[in-house]
Amino acid sequence: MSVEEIIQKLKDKFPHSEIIIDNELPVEPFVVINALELPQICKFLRDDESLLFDTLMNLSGVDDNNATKVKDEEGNEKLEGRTLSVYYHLHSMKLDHKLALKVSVPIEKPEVESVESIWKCADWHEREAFDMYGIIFLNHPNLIRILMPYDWEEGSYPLRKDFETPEFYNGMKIPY
Amino acid sequence: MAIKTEEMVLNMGPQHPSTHGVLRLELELEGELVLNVIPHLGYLHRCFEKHCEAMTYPQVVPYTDRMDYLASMSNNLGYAITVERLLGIEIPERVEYIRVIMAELQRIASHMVALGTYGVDIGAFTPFLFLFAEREKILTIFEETCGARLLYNYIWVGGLSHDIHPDFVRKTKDFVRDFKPRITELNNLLSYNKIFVERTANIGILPADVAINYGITGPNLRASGIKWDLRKNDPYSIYDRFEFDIPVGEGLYGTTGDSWDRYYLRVLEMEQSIKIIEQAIDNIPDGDVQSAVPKRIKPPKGSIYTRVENPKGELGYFIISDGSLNPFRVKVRAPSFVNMEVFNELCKGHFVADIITILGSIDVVLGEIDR
Amino acid sequence: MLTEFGKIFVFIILAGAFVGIAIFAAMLIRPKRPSHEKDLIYECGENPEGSPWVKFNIRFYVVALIFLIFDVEIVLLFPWALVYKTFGFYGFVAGAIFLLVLFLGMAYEWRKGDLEWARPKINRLELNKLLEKKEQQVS
Amino acid sequence: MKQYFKNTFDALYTVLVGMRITFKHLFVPSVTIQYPEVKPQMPERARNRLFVNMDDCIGCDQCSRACPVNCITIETVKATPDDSPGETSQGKKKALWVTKFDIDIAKCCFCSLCVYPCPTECINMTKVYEFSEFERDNLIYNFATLTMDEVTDKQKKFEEFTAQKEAEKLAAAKAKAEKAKQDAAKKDDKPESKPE
Amino acid sequence: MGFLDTEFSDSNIVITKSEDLLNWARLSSLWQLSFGLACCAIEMMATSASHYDFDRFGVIPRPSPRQADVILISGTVTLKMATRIKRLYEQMPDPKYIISMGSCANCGGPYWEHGYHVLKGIDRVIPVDVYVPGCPPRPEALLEGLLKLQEKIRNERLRKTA
Amino acid sequence: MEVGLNHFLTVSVALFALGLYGVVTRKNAVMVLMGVELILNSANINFVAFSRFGNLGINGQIYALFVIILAAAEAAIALAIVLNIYKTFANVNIDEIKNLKE
Amino acid sequence: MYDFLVNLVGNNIVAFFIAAALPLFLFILPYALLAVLAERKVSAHMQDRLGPMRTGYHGILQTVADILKLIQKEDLRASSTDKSLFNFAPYLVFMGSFAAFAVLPFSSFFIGSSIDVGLFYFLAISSLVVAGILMGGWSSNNKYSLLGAMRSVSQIISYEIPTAVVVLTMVMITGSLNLHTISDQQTAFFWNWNILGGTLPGIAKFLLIPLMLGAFIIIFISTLAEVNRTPFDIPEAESELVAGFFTEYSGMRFAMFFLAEYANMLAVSFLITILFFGGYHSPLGYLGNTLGVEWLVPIEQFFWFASKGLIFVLIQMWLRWTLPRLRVDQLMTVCWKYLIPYSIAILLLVGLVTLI
Amino acid sequence: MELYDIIFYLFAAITIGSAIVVVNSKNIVHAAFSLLLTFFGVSGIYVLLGADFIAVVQIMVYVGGILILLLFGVMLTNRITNVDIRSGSIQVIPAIIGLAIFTAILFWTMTSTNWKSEKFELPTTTAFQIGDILLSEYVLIFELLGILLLIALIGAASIARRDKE
Ligand code: SF4
Ligand code: SF4
Ligand code: SF4
Repeated sequence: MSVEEIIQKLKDKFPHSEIIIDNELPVEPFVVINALELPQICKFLRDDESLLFDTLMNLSGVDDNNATKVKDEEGNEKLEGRTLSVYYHLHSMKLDHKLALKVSVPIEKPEVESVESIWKCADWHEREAFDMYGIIFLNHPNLIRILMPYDWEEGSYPLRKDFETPEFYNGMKIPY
Repeated sequence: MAIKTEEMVLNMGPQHPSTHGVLRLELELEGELVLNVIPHLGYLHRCFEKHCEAMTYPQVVPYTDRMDYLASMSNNLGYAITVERLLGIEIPERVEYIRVIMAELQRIASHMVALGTYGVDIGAFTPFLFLFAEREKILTIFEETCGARLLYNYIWVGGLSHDIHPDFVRKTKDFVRDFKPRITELNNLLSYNKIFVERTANIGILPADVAINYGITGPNLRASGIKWDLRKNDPYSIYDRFEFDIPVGEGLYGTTGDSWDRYYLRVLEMEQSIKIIEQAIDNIPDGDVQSAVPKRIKPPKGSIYTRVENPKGELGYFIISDGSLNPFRVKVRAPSFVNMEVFNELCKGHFVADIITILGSIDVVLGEIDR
Repeated sequence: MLTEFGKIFVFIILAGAFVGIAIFAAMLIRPKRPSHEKDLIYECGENPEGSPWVKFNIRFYVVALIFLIFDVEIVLLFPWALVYKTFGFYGFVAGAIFLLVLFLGMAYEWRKGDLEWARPKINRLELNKLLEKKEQQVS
Repeated sequence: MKQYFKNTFDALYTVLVGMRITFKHLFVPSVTIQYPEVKPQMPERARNRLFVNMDDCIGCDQCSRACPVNCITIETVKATPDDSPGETSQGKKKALWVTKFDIDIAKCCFCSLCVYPCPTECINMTKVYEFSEFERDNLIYNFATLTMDEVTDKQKKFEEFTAQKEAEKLAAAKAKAEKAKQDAAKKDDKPESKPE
Repeated sequence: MGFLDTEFSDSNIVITKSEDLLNWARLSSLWQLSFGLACCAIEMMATSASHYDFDRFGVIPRPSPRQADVILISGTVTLKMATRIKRLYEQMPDPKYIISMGSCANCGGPYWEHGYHVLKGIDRVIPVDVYVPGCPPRPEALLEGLLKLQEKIRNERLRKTA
Repeated sequence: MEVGLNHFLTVSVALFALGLYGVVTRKNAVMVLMGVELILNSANINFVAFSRFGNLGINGQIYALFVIILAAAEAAIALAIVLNIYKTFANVNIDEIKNLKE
Repeated sequence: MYDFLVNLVGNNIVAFFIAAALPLFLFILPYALLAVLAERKVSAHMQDRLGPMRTGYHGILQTVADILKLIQKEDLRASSTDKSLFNFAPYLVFMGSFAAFAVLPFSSFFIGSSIDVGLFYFLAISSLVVAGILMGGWSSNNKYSLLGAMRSVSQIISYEIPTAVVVLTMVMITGSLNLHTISDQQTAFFWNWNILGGTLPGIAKFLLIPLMLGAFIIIFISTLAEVNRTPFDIPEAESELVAGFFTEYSGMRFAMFFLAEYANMLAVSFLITILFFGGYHSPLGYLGNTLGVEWLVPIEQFFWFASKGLIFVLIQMWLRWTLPRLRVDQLMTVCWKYLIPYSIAILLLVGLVTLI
Repeated sequence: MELYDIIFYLFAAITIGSAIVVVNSKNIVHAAFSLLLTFFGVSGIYVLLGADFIAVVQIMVYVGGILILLLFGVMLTNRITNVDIRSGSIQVIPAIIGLAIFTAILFWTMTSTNWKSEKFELPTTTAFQIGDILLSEYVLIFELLGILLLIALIGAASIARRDKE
């Protein structure tokens, strides 16, 4: 099934949700959906007879770094609207079609529903996204750091674009 | 059990002879029985993705080498294909052929290490050295062509760093010829050995449905009986021109999807790789390998997810480009990372010794898990 | 005069002395540079969690138990094996019966599964159940 | 029961097969290269320690920019025309004094990305692989041929030169200005003179 | 107080000879802590495999640090790993040696600039005896490093250096 | 004084006394078992000593052999029981088990 | 030789101390040094490599260097170990393995002690090793050590049963427990060896041959397990338990364990030699006898004994570098479900055959 | 003093000394390991008494079997890390008094009895004798012992296994 058909199907199934196909980018279209409806849609994607997305190929967090300068009432410049996104690449082994999903959440409250219960392999991917971007996956059974040390500085997420390497870790100098 | 044995927490690794690097496993034991395995990762986290964001596109290639350092060529290939698709460029035939041969040789080399270290895990040291001696031949071939033994930086975006060495074809043919009897020897020495079979058959059975749900790919998935190989099912490069089989696990000595199947599947895959090499080696067309290498790689804005069949499984690159010289985001779907997730599930209820067996049969590379 | 056992005793003493001397010699040469970390137990470079001195698998105990009984029976069989020929067939039967009793014990253990190391099969069902439960939570 | 005997047989048989193989290998000549005595032949494309032929280097900084690791540090001083650094072997004219050309081999990842862009093919990878050191600082290789004095000298010269140039420029500018003024004056004059 | 801990103010022939003997023993039986970190570890394995054969130099891998003499830091040392390496090193009995193998162990290698999780050189944690450059160093380069280390051990003296 | 029967008997008595002391005073059931083993050993010394010095002859050694075998069987059973006690009370201290029984 | 020494020294106890020290210093230690080297060389050549090459000619001094180095190593003992037991364990292990040599007849001329229960003693004394291993493993306060010790102990004691049963079989054939007597029974040529039915008359001899072959295989396997060699080296399985029960030992104490391991290998090889392969007897008759040179015979005997024993040591090494290792439960299965039933069956059959 | 005497005193000292450790040691594992020495010493005494077979049986069964079993039992029932391992003693004083009296009586009996103490010459090896008697006079006991051991095996194993069902 092509992406358009899948979208149509999704739209039929979830009439009230915002499901946008984003193919303004030239190479690969993906579907933007709402972060909070993710599990339902994913479950539908996995279980529907004509979709059967049985594997999650990849899940990646992205720091969109798309803040725009806004002036508030007092005239101070503020950066706003920066989002973190999560991309899901799904694949159906039985029907051999693919789909990419994207959800975006504001950086102030980066909360996404976990899909760990739908595709088991999301577990570590989500932990990694949490570790690297600080995206919080709700209902994840064990959302702790995975690659970085457990005692790494709280709130310091290395793959965010504004990350700065701390000077010391456990008494060891980090920068060269 | 008459007396409830107390639970004991045993650390395996990061320095442990058989955790294949710096994996740390925290075992919850009840006597010798494993209740739970908690893998702790990140002991080799080298910030690959951060580096990508600071590099230009060609500069990323050496770093991809260092992910799955046992299969650098395949990593290069995956990255090159991804960026090429992002750029939308055509690759000369010759390059494609050489790439396929290289990737298949690399697959053999990688499987050799997997099988050899697996032997060591089970306690047989000799096969390991035999396989390493064979592997050395592949490395010599690679070295002659691109100058490095392990981390090649050979497959570039749009081409190759060097043309093949004049001796390449002959040496590869020699290798292929000599290697076949060695496979038989390996089988006799290790694969069919009763002790080995007893150690591995029916250990760590991975049923097909669980495998799919966990996103397992590569030999581990095929060992569970699913005929799924990206080279056939989602062909990239020129794999659709070659004739080869996808071996699947059959549970010859135990249940389908057990450790022995995973082990033996790699042996079979080596045979298939040889088949591909044999078909490709004589048909390398002439041409210039660097004709399509762009001077300045500046892909358009966009994102792409491309996957290739690495020796360990499906290697995916997800690249977002913002139209500048540096990638905006590179995310690697490392096969070992995903394959490792099912580990705990496989280990439950086995003995301590089986943990090693299972870990070895999954064949993980820490550089890829931690990146 | 040394008896034959005396000689064995000499051997044992000598072995002990050899170890003692070797370790003593090493003491004269080796350096001693204690540090805090050297005082720690090795556990792959991690902090040891909990003590190893916990109760271990009872299997080992059962093995020792069966061994003890067998050991004793073999002890009894040694004198028998030395002399049964002088008693002819009768002697053999006496030993054979004893052996059969031994074998009976073993057969019993075998049947009862005391010779196995219990290994629960990997519970696939449980895994699936787990998955299902998770799904229900989601929906 | 049958299985029982089969197991016994299998075990013994496969063990014997394995033993035969290892026994055969006992008489296979070993493949070992006895390293310090016998040194393996490096392939011609071997990628080991970097070498820079400073005679050819024009200090274009291409290699440094291509390096993903940033382990090449190049500092250059523009040559003054009277003190030209000469030509490369291919006859390219050098315009820069390379005052510093350090490669930190300890950081290098031997990817050889620096070799390709070099316009004069003066940086290349050699076959030398034995260069371990007791001190890490010894692994920073300085290729620049100039001594400290020369460097300062060149810098001074360049500064002088620039200063001179500046001065010249200034002078020129001044002259120009003057000239312009004069011209203007002339212009001014001209109409004056024109009627003459 | 063992012989190796004493510092002789002057050296006589007995001391020098026994020093030489002990040094010879130490240098020709360097047991290595079997321990691999990253890509360099593969080359280390290749070094112990048939083609290069570490065993020729008397190097055999020992899994326990208690029985090891030399620790080969073969690969990238991350911050998470550094403390463990330090502990492993400390748990080895004296006299002990370290070979730092590969760019990463020397100074962070290709990761020195952006590697927020990479220790820039193992010498920040433990004292290194020999630095073997390369990425990865060829097995021969590693062997050469080993020879260098042997050289160093051969020249070790108990005598107090003025 | 040449070493004779009495010397061996003295050792045996001492061992017996120590074994008894262990049985009486130790709290831990396994320790009690060790005391019992000591007592059995002391008895064995007696048997063997008498077989040497008395008129027991080779019979004395046979008895000793039987005692050893019985000791083995006893140890096996007793330890099994101790394990069972432990299983039920999570304790092998005899006095505490007495309390637990009610 | 013993008498000679008595004459020389004048006191028989001192003489025997020397006589006992002789095998230790003239045979066991050089053997252990050579065996370790041989192990490395054999394994190397099996794996197409060379093994130690750089200490002495083709590395013959390698083990000497190893020992000299181990002497220099610091003796580490973590503070939470049980100090006294930790220190005592190497003594026990080494004593146990060395004491076994006391009853082995190296030649008709040199026998440490020819006690009449020699064979039985040989089996019994290994329990000292067991206790030592348990002691070392437990006192180390290390999980790997303890697990390794547990496994090791249960493995050794389990495999003691098939060993003992086969030994029992041999006792039935030879009617003696004295190793010296057993060796002497198999005198003259190799068809008198027990593996070929011994000196039994007529048809019984031929009936015995297959049984003896079976018995030999069983005892070889079980002694292999008793000395913790591959495929039964799970107690020190590197890939699981780091180094087994001596994980925490360093320096000279570790060397003692190491030495004991190789001494054990040799001891069981000798046992097999004596039981099945004629002990110190030459398979082909003696040069000394034919030449009429009396003093040559014992030397020849010693040579045959040592070489037969070393052949088995070599086979043990050969196996080690060929086979993977078993798992702990399989180990028990092999012992209890295969070796013991087979050995008991052989015992009964032999009993019947000898009565013919 | 003859060598025989010295060795006797040595073994007697080993035996009794280690037995004292066994009954007094606070650490149960230490106690068990001292038991090893006791058994060893007793075995030496057997040798001095000319019972070589029994001596070896002593080592084989006690050291190789019972001791290991005891140790396993100890390790199975004790949390050795905490104070539990230090198994205390009870009623020490009354026990000592009672025992002293008891021992005195025993000792008195022993010394006052006029044992018929001639040295009974034993053959150099006792194993044959034991075998002979075992198969003639005691053959019934021999078989009974087999059955006893069978019962012990079954009993012990099933007790140890009990709650598996
Ligand atoms: S080889 Fe690579 S890392 Fe080394 S200097 Fe050249 S570009 Fe930089
Ligand atoms: S690229 Fe070549 S010429 Fe340019 S600075 Fe580098 S070495 Fe010199
Ligand atoms: S130095 Fe190079 S080869 Fe070695 S670990 Fe680092 S990146 Fe890998």
